[in-house]
Amino acid sequence: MEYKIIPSVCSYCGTGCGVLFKVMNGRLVGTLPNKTHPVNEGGLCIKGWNLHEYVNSFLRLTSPLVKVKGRFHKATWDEAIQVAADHFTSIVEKYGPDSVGVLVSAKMTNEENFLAQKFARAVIGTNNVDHCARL
Amino acid sequence: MREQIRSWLESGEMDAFLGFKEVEGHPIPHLFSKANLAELEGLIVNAPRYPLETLVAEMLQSQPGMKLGVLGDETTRRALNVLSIWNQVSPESVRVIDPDQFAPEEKGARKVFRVSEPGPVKLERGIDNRLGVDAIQALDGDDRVRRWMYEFQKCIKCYGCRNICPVCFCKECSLEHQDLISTGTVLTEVPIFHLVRAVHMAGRCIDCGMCEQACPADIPLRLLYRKVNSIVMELFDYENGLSSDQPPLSVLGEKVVLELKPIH
Amino acid sequence: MKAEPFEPKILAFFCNWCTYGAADLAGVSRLQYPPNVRPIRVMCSATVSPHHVLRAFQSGADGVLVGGCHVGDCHYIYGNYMTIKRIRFLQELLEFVGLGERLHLEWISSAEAQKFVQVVTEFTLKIKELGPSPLTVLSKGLPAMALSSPPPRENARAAVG
Amino acid sequence: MTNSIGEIEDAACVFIIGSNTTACHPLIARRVYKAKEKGAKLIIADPRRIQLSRFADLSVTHRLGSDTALLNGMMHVILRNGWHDLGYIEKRTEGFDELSKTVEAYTPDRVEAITGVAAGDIERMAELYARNRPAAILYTMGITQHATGVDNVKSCANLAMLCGNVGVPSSGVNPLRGQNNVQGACDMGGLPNVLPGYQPVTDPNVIDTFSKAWGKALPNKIGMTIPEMITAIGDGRLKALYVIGENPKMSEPDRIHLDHALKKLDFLLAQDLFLSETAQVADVVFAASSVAEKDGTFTNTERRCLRINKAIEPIGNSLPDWEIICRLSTAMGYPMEYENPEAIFEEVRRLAPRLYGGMTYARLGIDGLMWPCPTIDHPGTPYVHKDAFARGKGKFHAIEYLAPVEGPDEEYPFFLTTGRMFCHYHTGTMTRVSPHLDAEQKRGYVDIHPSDAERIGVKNGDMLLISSRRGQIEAPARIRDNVNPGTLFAPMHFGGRPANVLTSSKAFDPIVKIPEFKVSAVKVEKLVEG
Repeated sequence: MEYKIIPSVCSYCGTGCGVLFKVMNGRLVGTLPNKTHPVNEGGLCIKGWNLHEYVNSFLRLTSPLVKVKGRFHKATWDEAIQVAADHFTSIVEKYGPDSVGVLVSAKMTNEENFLAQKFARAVIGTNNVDHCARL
Repeated sequence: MREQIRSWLESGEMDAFLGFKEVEGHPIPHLFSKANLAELEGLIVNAPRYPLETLVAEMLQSQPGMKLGVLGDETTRRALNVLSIWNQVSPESVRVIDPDQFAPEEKGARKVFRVSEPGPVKLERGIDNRLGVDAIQALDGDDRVRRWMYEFQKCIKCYGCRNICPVCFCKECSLEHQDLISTGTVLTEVPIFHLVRAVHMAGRCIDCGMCEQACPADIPLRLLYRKVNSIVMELFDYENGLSSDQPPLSVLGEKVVLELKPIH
Repeated sequence: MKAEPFEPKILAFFCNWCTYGAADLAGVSRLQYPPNVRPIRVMCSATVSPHHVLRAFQSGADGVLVGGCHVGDCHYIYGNYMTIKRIRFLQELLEFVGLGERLHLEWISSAEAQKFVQVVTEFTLKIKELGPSPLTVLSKGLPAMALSSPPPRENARAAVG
Repeated sequence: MTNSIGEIEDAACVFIIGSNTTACHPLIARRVYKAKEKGAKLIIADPRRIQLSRFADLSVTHRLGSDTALLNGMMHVILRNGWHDLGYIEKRTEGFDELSKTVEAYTPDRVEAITGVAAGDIERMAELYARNRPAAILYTMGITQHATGVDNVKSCANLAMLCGNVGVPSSGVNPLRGQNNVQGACDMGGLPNVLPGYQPVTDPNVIDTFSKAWGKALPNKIGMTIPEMITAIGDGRLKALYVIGENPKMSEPDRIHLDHALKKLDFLLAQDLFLSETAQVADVVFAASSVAEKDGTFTNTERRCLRINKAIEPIGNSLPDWEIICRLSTAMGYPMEYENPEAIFEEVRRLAPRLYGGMTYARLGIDGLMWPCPTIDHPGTPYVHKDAFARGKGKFHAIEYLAPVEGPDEEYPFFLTTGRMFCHYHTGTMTRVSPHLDAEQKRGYVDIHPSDAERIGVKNGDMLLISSRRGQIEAPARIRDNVNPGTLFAPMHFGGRPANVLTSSKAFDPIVKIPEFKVSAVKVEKLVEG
């Protein structure tokens, strides 16, 4: 029996409530509020209480997908990354870096946003970076 | 206390012990086991109450027959009794370790959860969470209903009171029954949402107070359920967590001892 | 503005085997009783869950009346053992949140048409005295409810003490 | 937010405009309840009657899109009565004269005509706000999602500065950010005009620093925003789009127009947890990991940088977003190698030192730190603009009221506004799959006022056809008096009944390009009985 309680932060809105993930034998089984957290002081809303449910959803993507002739096929990471890299490279060569846009996400971490915009600016070479702060 | 738990874990008398560990200044529930005995040094007892009983039930359902220790007190024992009456845990699998049984130098002071001072508006329109059942009963009926409805209206429908409750375990919950309580609006139906929950607390609530602590709107739920407990005590002579029978509203009973209430 | 006289809405759950029969008998015997009661026939008063009673109040009932067989006469032997537990419990709980006395339970056998009339009449009278359910009153004025008519000062102090 | 969440509790007045706080930020609403119970005055201005309205000292429902007029009206009353803080204005602000000249024309009577709020209520709002200090303003998308979004925000700032309510504890201008890391995405340079730490791409020194750090010459031309990108796709200027954790097909206005545009792309790469509406039309989809499956940091609405911790291994064959980006970048000939997110965070610290310089994973702990936190011994900043504004003096902007781009007319007689509900989040990809949340509300709906419903003969649950100039959706009616007569409300979360079919992409703020989600003109027909 392995049972862990991992402190984390709710990813459902900008409030940033402290949550505790309940992990049993490597599976996320529930969410509790962090009772001593400065933001939420032990409370959560209906979304926060059910934070683990979307993580465990059977609808989650479990593999990268590549569309061939209008249908998705499961691919390995190496294949999928290569397909994407080839497309970006050829489009940048043909139309220039400003023909590519990158939408970063208000739902991923700071580190990932940092890398995503770094990817756009340093790898592609464009400032066409935006996210849904307006929405 | 640490030594005692260490020896239990080492001897196999206990497969694991559920207590608290300090993580970056926060007491976080933690499962200590033989595999990580060194972690016992970080065991702390001064923590706000978490529903450890629920974790215990989850673990035992996943691995029946496991022998568990859990940091707790009288309330924990009562919660486990209720769960065992409802066949959620087998009592012989769990041992409650009360830090009060040990010498004071071995344990930290139990931190009482912050009770916020009610503001003047709450005193005027709502209900002071610190009040007792009698103080509410001293109010006249109209005033009582107005105050309760004020409190219930603040509900943001997080279901936190139910989710954190150590004795709430039903897979299907009446609060989510769409024919009973309408869904889809943040102002839940007042007062049925809270009264349905109160009805379900009859014969169960062990007065741990976690519902109220989890309530983002500070509704005096503990007070409401205390009244439920006292009704159950007065009418049925049943004390949740101490009586070992099925709760009175779940069984028919052998005879009728109650009298009808007259109209006037 | 002079309001119309208050006619309470009373929801009644009557056991098929006794109280409903009493109501029937009362009708056949042309006994007069107030028309405020909306009866629902149930197979046993024990099928009336606290949820049903609460739902009735939530939906705007001013009073709820439950009628069952006398103890010992239950068609299902022990059904009404449950009824009285539930209703007594609920009566106390409703009292605590200020809705007390609007829920009533009575044992009425199918022969007791007179008692049926008497209970319905007395209960209707009582609800008339109590006035409309505070829930319906409050729900009409909901937006400003939290602010309207703060309770008298003495009460506020009593609440603190 | 200029101030922190906890400070709201101690405000003497809380003014909420354009935010349904209990539904969208429930744990911030907790602080509003507390403030109210401690005796704070609560003012709500919202086109809908929201839950908090019942606890308000004054609650007004102004016409959609009339926020600037309402705020100008309040300022007019404040100035006329001399309730403004002259000392503060002289010491810390500029542009006061223009402002006072502009708001002079916004007499309560005129504002009543524009907003539908009684003149007496405007007077009372002004009095409650100005005479109970400190006063905090809370707003959300109800202020910003307008063609006059920037004007609305500036008007809020004007009002706050007029009464000396910026740079003071428990006061301020507090936008409640909708998504968990909007703040962080902005901080990290997820915008076309700034690099991490809000350093402009047009500043040669900035470009120089970052070019050196990243070993690559960087572009210094401001890029395109999302609406501009969509236009550019239509024109054939934008050929490829990399969409990470977003669902523009649901979140962008004028869905039908957008659908056509996306088809023109040569290459669409989506990275998501689910096969969202957008991912379904992508060429390649990367399976990303959720919040529980990775380490990292989020920055919440009060600028507090908080750590998330990996609880479980990534589900299936998914990968955390940072690993995917590293691998993609490496495959394109720019090796990105980081041992873990902490290594990335160290780079953030170095490159955005003014905001994040003093933060380390060890220091963040569970409580987090609020930026600006420039040095390792800096305690973080609960409220900003303490002694001086970031730009030196706070600037008043004289704002004239502009009507929304689209108003009801003969053909489309109803106002439509959109927003969130309490149990769903954004485009619903994360909440519609959650059994407990889905149980609360399974399908889209439209709120309609009883009087309107009666006029067109609609009962609760009847299917309605709502059409705008862009398109039409079908949705069941929910009869509620929390909307004003003549106004409809549709939640934004439901893929089967996408409210963004109706909204306009032509109406957006000229400066920040935010679409006018909150106001569209529609007509309503009854389809079938429910």
